[in-house]
Amino acid sequence: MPEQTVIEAVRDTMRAEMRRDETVILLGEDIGNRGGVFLATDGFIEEFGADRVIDTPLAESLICGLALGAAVNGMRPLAEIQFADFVWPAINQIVGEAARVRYGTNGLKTAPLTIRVPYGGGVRGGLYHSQSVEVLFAHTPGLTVVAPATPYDAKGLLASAIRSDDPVIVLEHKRTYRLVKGEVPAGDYTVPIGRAEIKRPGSDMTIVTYGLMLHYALQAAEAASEQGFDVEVLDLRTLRPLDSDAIAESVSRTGKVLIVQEDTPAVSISSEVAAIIGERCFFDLDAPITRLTPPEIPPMPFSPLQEAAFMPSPEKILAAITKLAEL
Amino acid sequence: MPEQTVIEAVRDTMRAEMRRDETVILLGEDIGNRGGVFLATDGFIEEFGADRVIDTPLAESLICGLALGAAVNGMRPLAEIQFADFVWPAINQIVGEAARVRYGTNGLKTAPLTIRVPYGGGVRGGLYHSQSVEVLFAHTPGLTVVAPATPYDAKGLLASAIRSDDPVIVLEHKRTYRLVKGEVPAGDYTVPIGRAEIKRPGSDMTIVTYGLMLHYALQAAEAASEQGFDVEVLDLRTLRPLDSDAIAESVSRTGKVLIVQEDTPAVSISSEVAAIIGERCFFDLDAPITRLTPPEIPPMPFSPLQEAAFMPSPEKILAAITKLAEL
Amino acid sequence: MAATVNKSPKLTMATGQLSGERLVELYRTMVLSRYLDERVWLLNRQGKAAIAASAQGHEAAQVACIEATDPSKDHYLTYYRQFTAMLALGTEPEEMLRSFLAKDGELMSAARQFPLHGAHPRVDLFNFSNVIATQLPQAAGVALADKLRGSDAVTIVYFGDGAASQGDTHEAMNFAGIHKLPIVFFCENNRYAISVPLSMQMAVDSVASRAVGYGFPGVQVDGTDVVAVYEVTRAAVSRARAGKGPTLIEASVERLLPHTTDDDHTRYRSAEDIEQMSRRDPVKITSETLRRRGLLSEVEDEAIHAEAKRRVNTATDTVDAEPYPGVETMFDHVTSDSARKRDGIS
Amino acid sequence: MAATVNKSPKLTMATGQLSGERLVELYRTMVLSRYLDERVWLLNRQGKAAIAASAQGHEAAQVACIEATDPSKDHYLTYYRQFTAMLALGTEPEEMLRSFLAKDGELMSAARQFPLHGAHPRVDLFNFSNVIATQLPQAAGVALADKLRGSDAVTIVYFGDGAASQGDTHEAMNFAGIHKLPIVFFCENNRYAISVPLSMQMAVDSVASRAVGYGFPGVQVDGTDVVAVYEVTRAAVSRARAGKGPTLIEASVERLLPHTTDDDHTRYRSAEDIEQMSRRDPVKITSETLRRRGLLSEVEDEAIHAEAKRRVNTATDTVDAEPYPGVETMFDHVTSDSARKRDGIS
Ligand SMILES: Cc1ncc(C[n+]2csc(CCOP(=O)(O)OP(=O)(O)O)c2C)c(N)n1
Ligand SMILES: Cc1ncc(C[n+]2csc(CCOP(=O)(O)OP(=O)(O)O)c2C)c(N)n1
Ligand SMILES: [Mg+2]
Ligand SMILES: [Mg+2]
Repeated sequence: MPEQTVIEAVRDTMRAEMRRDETVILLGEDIGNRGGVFLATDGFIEEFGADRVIDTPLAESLICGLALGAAVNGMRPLAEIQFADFVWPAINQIVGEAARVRYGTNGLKTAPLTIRVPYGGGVRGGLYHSQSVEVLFAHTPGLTVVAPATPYDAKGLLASAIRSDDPVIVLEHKRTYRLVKGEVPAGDYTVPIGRAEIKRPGSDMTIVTYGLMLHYALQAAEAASEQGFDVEVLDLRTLRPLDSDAIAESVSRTGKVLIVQEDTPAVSISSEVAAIIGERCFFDLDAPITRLTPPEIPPMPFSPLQEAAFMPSPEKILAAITKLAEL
Repeated sequence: MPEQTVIEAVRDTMRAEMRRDETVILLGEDIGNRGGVFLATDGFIEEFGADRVIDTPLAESLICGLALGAAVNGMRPLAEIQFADFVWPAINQIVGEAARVRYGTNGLKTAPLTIRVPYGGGVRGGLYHSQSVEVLFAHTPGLTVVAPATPYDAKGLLASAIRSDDPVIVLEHKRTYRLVKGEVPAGDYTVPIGRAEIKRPGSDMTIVTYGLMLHYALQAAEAASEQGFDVEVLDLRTLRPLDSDAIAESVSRTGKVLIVQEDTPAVSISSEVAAIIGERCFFDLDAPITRLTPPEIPPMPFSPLQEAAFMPSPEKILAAITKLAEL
Repeated sequence: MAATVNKSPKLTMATGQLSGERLVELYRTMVLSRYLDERVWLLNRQGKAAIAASAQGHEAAQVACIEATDPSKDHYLTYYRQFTAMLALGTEPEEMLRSFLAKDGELMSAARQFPLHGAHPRVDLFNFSNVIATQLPQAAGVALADKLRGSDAVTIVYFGDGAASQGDTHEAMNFAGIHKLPIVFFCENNRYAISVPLSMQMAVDSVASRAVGYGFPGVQVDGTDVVAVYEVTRAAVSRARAGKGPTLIEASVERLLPHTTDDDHTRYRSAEDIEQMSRRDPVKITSETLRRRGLLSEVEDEAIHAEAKRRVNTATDTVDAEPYPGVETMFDHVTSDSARKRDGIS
Repeated sequence: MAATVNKSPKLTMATGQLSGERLVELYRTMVLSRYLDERVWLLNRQGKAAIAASAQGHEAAQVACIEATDPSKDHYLTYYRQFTAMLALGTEPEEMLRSFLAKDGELMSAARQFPLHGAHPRVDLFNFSNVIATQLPQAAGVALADKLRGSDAVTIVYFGDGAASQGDTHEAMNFAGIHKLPIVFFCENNRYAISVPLSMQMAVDSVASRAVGYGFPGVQVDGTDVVAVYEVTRAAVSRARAGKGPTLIEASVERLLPHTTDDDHTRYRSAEDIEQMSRRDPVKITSETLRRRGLLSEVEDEAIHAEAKRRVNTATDTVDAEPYPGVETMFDHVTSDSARKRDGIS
């Protein structure tokens, strides 16, 4: 099977979906001649024309409002927010509006739109090119939120997102774009929304994670196995709806859990995972629920040593595994 | 001691703070001659003039951006978002900007602004006059979030908020405004930010809650005591930073916990409370962590029977208490 | 392209392209709207309607605007005050009342939303939220979709003078101008946003003047003049349908009642202001003009009133007796995947 | 109030109120800016500066604008491209480089932020974020505070042509117009927002035309002409200081380099476009004009260049050798209550 980077998988999937369904149109800043700041749409305007690859003015609320309006009028818009840090102006159109179109019209209207949101740190992005923005989206009924970590999942979940009749937020970790390679079948497939996946089976404890942290967790689990700890790694993949069955099954089986995320801890995905475990795995737990996250400071300092200190790393995860193993 | 409603306490506190400190200015929609849609600023424009009680254009991002700009230039702006449901356009100025002014300038600038946000349901407000909006604010480093439930706390926390050198979000539950009465000392006092309070001591289990739900929880606890269950009720009061010590102390002591909130459950305050308990109270817990929340649907239907079915109530809380007691 | 702000050329009533018969029909809708609107207010006072926003004073602008469009294909993005427009588009009084009383079978949202919010099942009219100005970027998106697929449908988006201050309004008009979208921005300027007067909402006295910055025409029109509104809207709709791009229409109207049933405008409007605006009641003005022009006799006018009253009474009796929606349906349509409901303990 | 869009009356260089000496000083800053800017770009290519946005092409507009203000009391809300303005306000080359290299002691944010973001410790200049247009409502708030306390300080807020599309820009200008705030909206229009050309950003060819809708003057000026920019800014600042309200200034400039060090503008700019804009290099234009007017000799010009080169080299040597900030300070100043730090496991 061919190997691809995440950004290649994203690009190929968008291209395939646009060929497959002419109602798919792209909206975003610099996605035309520039091909997107991450080159996700490189060559698209040449193939699909300026009608379907629309360089918008610099206005994120507009981008999402346009996508919503076009979606209720027969299109499947795929919007790009250039960096997750710039999604805040669009919250009203996403969380306030798009999420509630189906419910608020009792199904008379649907909003089949997808919003790609490159997010995450470890890229020397400082306070405004590093943020994790999943919390509010994952909280909001009516939205679907996916966060693929591998090229395979990036393709399968993006295809599912575009074909979904609901508004879907696709969180793509910027650092994985070129860093992470993996096998991607050339043909058409989708990854189901709402299903976590065990990316490494194990019996001593479960790491629950997603995004870039999946790769760090897998590295740490590998290193831990040399120390004799058999760590299972569960990749959430979808952040709304969370696959609580998969979480409960794995943690009940291993009896210990370490939740790893790049986002700051208070009221976050890790909180909800902990709550699910506290509700459903109580009688099977052998140790307190543990979390490894950055500290409670604004994500994240630009200066290199501080950025490194902020981000979880394979080493920090390994240390947390060792500590938990001994509990 | 004089009895007041929550809205009276809010009004008197704002008036007192404005008399005390002339840098306190008010910004909001309809706060001038109209006196605010909840009459929180009734009579203010007469006393303080249109310079300090500013009817803004209809633009929430503006309101919060103005407040931030005035705050870094020597004022202590107190902004009103007319209904929490309309705070989304301002997220960028609050979460993206105000929250990070101190951090992003290494303390060269501070943003002593307060944003009052009337929120919550059970008022026949439908999808756009009922929302709970605490999640993102409570997640964001740099923000402070308070949610007083009683007239006493409304006064004490609002005074703390206005005097704080940080951006503070004050979540006032609309339904409590006229419904909830309580004793309020006439003189100056503050309630410390970051401290939960045991509003009812008990030994059999802890209910952790805030806002309108505090009152329903107290009613349910009262009813439960007649059935022989001695329920402690912990009022969070501040949602960021959460008083994790108070939560851990109470739950470790009682061994059982029911978290009650009006907001939908996924990735919410209740999740973080559960995570804190899962991390800190594991060895003292006698039962799974339990939560009572509305279902995962957009808050909340306008039609009366559905609204009632959506909202937690004293009866539903009592049922959950009984169930947990038997675990 | 030259963008100009024109005072509507004809502020006096002339039949123009509208036949006398159609004019009387429009008037009939206005009268029905007025009675129904009054009834809703009353039902609120009786504790039966939780909240209502009235279109009283906006009736002429709304019927005339709809008359200039094609409901078989055009799109209407409304806000909460489009009471008369709803009737003009064929919504039945019963359906309207069901919306205000939140009764089972409510038309637009199954009573999940405030009255007249949601989507219309028979015409492409929708109003997703109470949140001011969100509909403008959405409308641009609707119009964009039509443009891309070569449809000649036109999108009409309604908003108030207060909404003009929101960033979304600016972003939508700017985009519509760039792409010459088939859209009409229809502002019902009643000079108040709840209590905030126009002078505190903008430093200019015309919303239409904004069009200059977006490269399309802005027109002010007397919103109590059915023919004038019809004519400017017809011109704007033709322009849009012909692919020539957007128009911003600003109809000057009066808000005869307080903002909603929750409001008391004597707190912020002077007695003089209230007195003056009452003189611009479009129902009265239209009646007088039709009579003066011999298009309507006193007897006919009385019959129209009587008929409206009767329809409103019948509708009230019907809907008042209906039940509220039960709870079983409240989990429907959160997402397309019904399995994604997650029951709370409720 | 009449709001007009004036093409700047003087597009040719004339000394006006600026002495020849001051003009040469401004030119000196422009040259320093150019060398330092080039150096930063080089340091990026060497892997030492993570990212940089250049002011090359904007130098004249920035020095001239600052020259028309009073740094002892005025407020400056900048965006990432105010490189020359920073120097004009007395920031040392070492301080600038420390910002780009994220070294310990960084001036504005202790290297928590991208270069030149944060707040200046000596003048009231700040730039809280990378998020386009957020500074405009903030600037209105700053100006509001001055107005309320009767200060005669003026707020200058900078933004690009792309920023003009954001809702925040509209909301801020609208409010500033209503309250006649002491503010100058200074747009550096380089006709591109990253790759998006002006024609895809707005349907009009002038940002200044927007002022009509806000009730204050909008002025276009050639941003390569130091004197012209100085004069329109001085007029706007006087107007603001006198309590007469805002002005929107649109300075037409060129972005001589790609958007940032991460960009490659040959992907979206034609060779012809690049060639043409290069002819509007303000450093060259200013040098030529000063020489033509006898204010600068060839020898003096060479000395200015040599001096700039020397300062940049010295600064590079100094800062390159400095350490990065350590991790111990990263928990400071999250909130005023340092007890609110919550350590993660990191
Ligand atoms: C974003 C937002 N902010 C505030 C409100 C509360 N609100 C409801 S209507 C209204 C005034 C709207 O005025 P205008 O646009 O002039 O419309 P009108 O009611 O006069 O027809 C306000 C402030 C809201 N619904 N949405
Ligand atoms: C809200 C927001 N959206 C997108 C971006 C990404 N971005 C950074 S600069 C830029 C273009 C800005 O163009 P303009 O305002 O013309 O300023 P210029 O760089 O040309 O000086 C964009 C899209 C951003 N920083 N903020
Ligand atoms: Mg109005
Ligand atoms: Mg630009």
